[in-house]
Order: sequence, then C-alpha cells, then structure tokens
Amino acid sequence: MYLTDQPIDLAAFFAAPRPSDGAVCLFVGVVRNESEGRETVAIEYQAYEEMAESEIAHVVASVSQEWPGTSVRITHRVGRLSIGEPSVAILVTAPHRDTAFAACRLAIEWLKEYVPIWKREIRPDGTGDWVEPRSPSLLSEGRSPLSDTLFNPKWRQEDPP
Amino acid sequence: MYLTDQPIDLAAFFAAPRPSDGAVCLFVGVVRNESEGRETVAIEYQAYEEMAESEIAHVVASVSQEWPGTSVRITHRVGRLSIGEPSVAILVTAPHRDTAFAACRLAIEWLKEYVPIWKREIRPDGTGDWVEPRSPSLLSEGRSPLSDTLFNPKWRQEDPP
Amino acid sequence: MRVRVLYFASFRDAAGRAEEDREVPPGTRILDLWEILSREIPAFSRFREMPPAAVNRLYQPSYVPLEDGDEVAYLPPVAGG
Amino acid sequence: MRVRVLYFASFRDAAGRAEEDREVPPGTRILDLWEILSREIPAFSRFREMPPAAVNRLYQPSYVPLEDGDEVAYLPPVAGG
Repeated sequence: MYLTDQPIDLAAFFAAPRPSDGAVCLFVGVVRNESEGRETVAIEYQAYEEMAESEIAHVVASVSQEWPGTSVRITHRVGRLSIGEPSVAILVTAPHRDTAFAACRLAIEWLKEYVPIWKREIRPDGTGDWVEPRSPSLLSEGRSPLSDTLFNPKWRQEDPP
Repeated sequence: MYLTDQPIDLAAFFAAPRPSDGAVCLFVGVVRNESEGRETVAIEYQAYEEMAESEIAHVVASVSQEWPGTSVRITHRVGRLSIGEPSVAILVTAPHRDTAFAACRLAIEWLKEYVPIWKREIRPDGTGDWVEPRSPSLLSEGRSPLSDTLFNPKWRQEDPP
Repeated sequence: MRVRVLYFASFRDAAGRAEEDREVPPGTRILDLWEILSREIPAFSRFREMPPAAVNRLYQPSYVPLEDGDEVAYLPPVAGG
Repeated sequence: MRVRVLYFASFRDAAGRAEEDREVPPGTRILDLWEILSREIPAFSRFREMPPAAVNRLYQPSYVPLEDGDEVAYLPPVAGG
C-alpha cells in the first residue's frame, strides 16, 4: 500500500538503512501556501487508487533497476491536506550518496509524470481548479516507459496497425 | 552548535517547513560496514571543533547564498559510531524541489571538502587508519571558497608576496 | 459488449459522475470510445488529441481494442507529488 | 613570540600530542613553521607540499606571517560526512 488517507508519519516512514548503506536521501513534498502567485489554503489529492498503487510499484521497481543497490520506499497521501502537510515522501538508501540522490530524484520525477494522482488547489474562497500540467508525450501515445519495460506484456506483443 | 557527541535524533532534527516551502530534502550519512572491500566495525570521527563549527556555519551561509530561498540545517556527529548510526544530517527546505535537491547536495559536498573533520575506520581487529582523501587544491593554497567569499577579510586584504 | 468507464479529477467534474458501464460494439478501440464520450461531454473536446488512457490499470495506446469487461479510464494530466 | 600549534587525526598520532606552545622568531610564516615541524616529525615529510593550514580557525595561505598568540593548525586531508 503506497497510498494513504492518513497524515504521513515521517519518523515511522524512515526505515533503518541496511548495514552496507552509507547514504540516505529523503524527499518530502509539502503543501505550500501559494502557487504561481495565487494563495492556496489547502490541496485536495485524488487518485485512481488501484492504478496508482501499481504505477508507484512500477516507479519503485524501475528506479531500483536504474540504480542497482538502492532501496526505495514511497508513500503518497490522498484527500484534503493543509498547508505544511506532507503529500509525498520518498526514501532511498544506498551504499553511496551519488546513487541515493540520483535515485530519489528520479523517483519523484517519474511519480509526477506517470502516477495517476491529481490535485486541486483550494483558494481562500473555497473554489479551486485541478492542476493540469502537460502530459508527457509518451504517455499520450499510451506508453509508459515504466510499465512498457517491465509490466506490460500486452503492449509489447502488439504492433501498431 | 553543529557538532554533537550524542546520537543524531532525526525526528527531532526534522524541522517543520515554512508555509511557502513545497519541498524538503534530507541527506543522512550513515556508518557502513565496509569500505573499498575491507570490513569496518565502527568509525571514529574527530573534529577541530571550534573551526568545524565556524566552517559548517560557512557552508550553511554559502549554500543559502548560492540557492536563495532555501533554509539549511546541518548536524555532524563526533566520537565513535557503530554501523548504521547517522554521522551527518543535512536538511534543506525550499519552495521547489529543484532547489531543495541542489542545495542539499551542495551542502554535503562542501562539508566533505572544507570542514575539518576526520574519520578513522576501525577494523575487526581494532586497528584502523585515518581516511585521507586528496585535499582540494584550493585548500592546499590556503584558500577556502566559502570563507574567502564571506568571512576572511584578512585573506582578501593581503596580496601574495 | 460492456465496459466500465472511470472518470477522475476534471473529467469527473465534467462528466458529473465517477464511473459508468457502457455498451459498445465488438472491435471498439480505446480511441473510438473517447470519440463517443467527447460528443457527449463537451469539456472533453478541449483536448485536440486523446489524453493518456488506461485499460485495466495499465497505460495503453489508442489503437488497442477493448474487450468485454474491461475497465477503461481516460486520464487528465496527472499532478501527483 | 609564542604560538599554539594543534594536531589532529594522523598528525596527532604522528606528533604524539594534541597541542603545544612554540616559540618562533617574529616574521615566521605559516610555511616556515611547517618546515620546522617537518624536520622534527618524520611522518610530516610524506607531504611534498604543505597541507592546508588554518590560523585562528580560518584557512590561510602559506605566506601569511604568524603573530604572537596565534592558534595554528596544519590539517591532514579532511574526511567528514
């Protein structure tokens, strides 16, 4: 279970490193009070839950494949969050810091690009639009580099018509 | 006080982000059980304490200057540490993740290059040598890019003979 | 045949529902169903191209034919993290 | 004049002491004192060049003259983190 509707407890999330680990990199995304100059009072996160669970699993597996020797943990909050609350936490332990930083950064980038989670920034008057960055072009073609590689035999078997 | 001879309590070290912060990056260095293929059972950290305190302050100030908008916290352990114990923790909060990652990475690199702390890797038989990487050449010339810039008026006033 | 369609975020707001079952002819592709939905839900036509789609919780290209019992979702640009 | 010399890590092991006071002639530079110490402490001669040095807890170049009461440290390669 990577998604939770409960506050993320960072102390509990922080796993003990393995004896061969020399580096830990933790990234935490938190709800901030403004976005492009507009005040935000809260953020609502919505997920396609079953798919988000499997896509986050793909992120974990793909990052671990890209950076061998790393151990990757991810948790993502859903529901309505207040300013300052963690929305996502990614913990990477690795033998060395180069790998820990690179894997942690890759995990958050892939999560943001491929995991079906949406957010609505709520303004002081209670209104708020869904944030819609541009979809990565690969994804618009129905391809995810994560699941193509590892988890989508159907896609690999079929040729475009 | 950046140095401590007590175990680093990561939960206590984790500062609440500011309302305008959207990203937190935490790096933790931990004692690992081997180094270049040789087993390690513990590491002894020794510091030139008064100078290390001021050099870590220089790292914090220089990183904050290099990446405006970041907030940087550092703590470094001294004494004898067991496998898995944190030796250093660096916490950066920032409005956005690019800055948080970059500032956190820069802080650990500068700390490793310029802060007068040494470590001795202790082998199973109790012996162990001080780890001596190459000094950065600037430092061998008596110059620190951190303190030159901000804190060393003496150096800037004097010309080489 | 029958497929289940899921709506999320701005698509859910535009459709006014979170999910529904749809009867579609055999051979209907992901793109064909999107075009049907776009005619019903005006807000969908703001996309010049079909958005990313998932069948049974995996991203799939638009030319993939649907099968009876599939769970289909068209996904507005994601913004997790 | 009198300066205080501090030794750390491998330099402390080689010197057999953590610190000491030294009498040096006025005008002695950081490099001059290093050369004096190198003659006394054979392990120091493994460095072809003077290692980084700090006076009163700031890195300083080798040509800086010492002053009475200065705290001087020659620093083996650091390895914190």
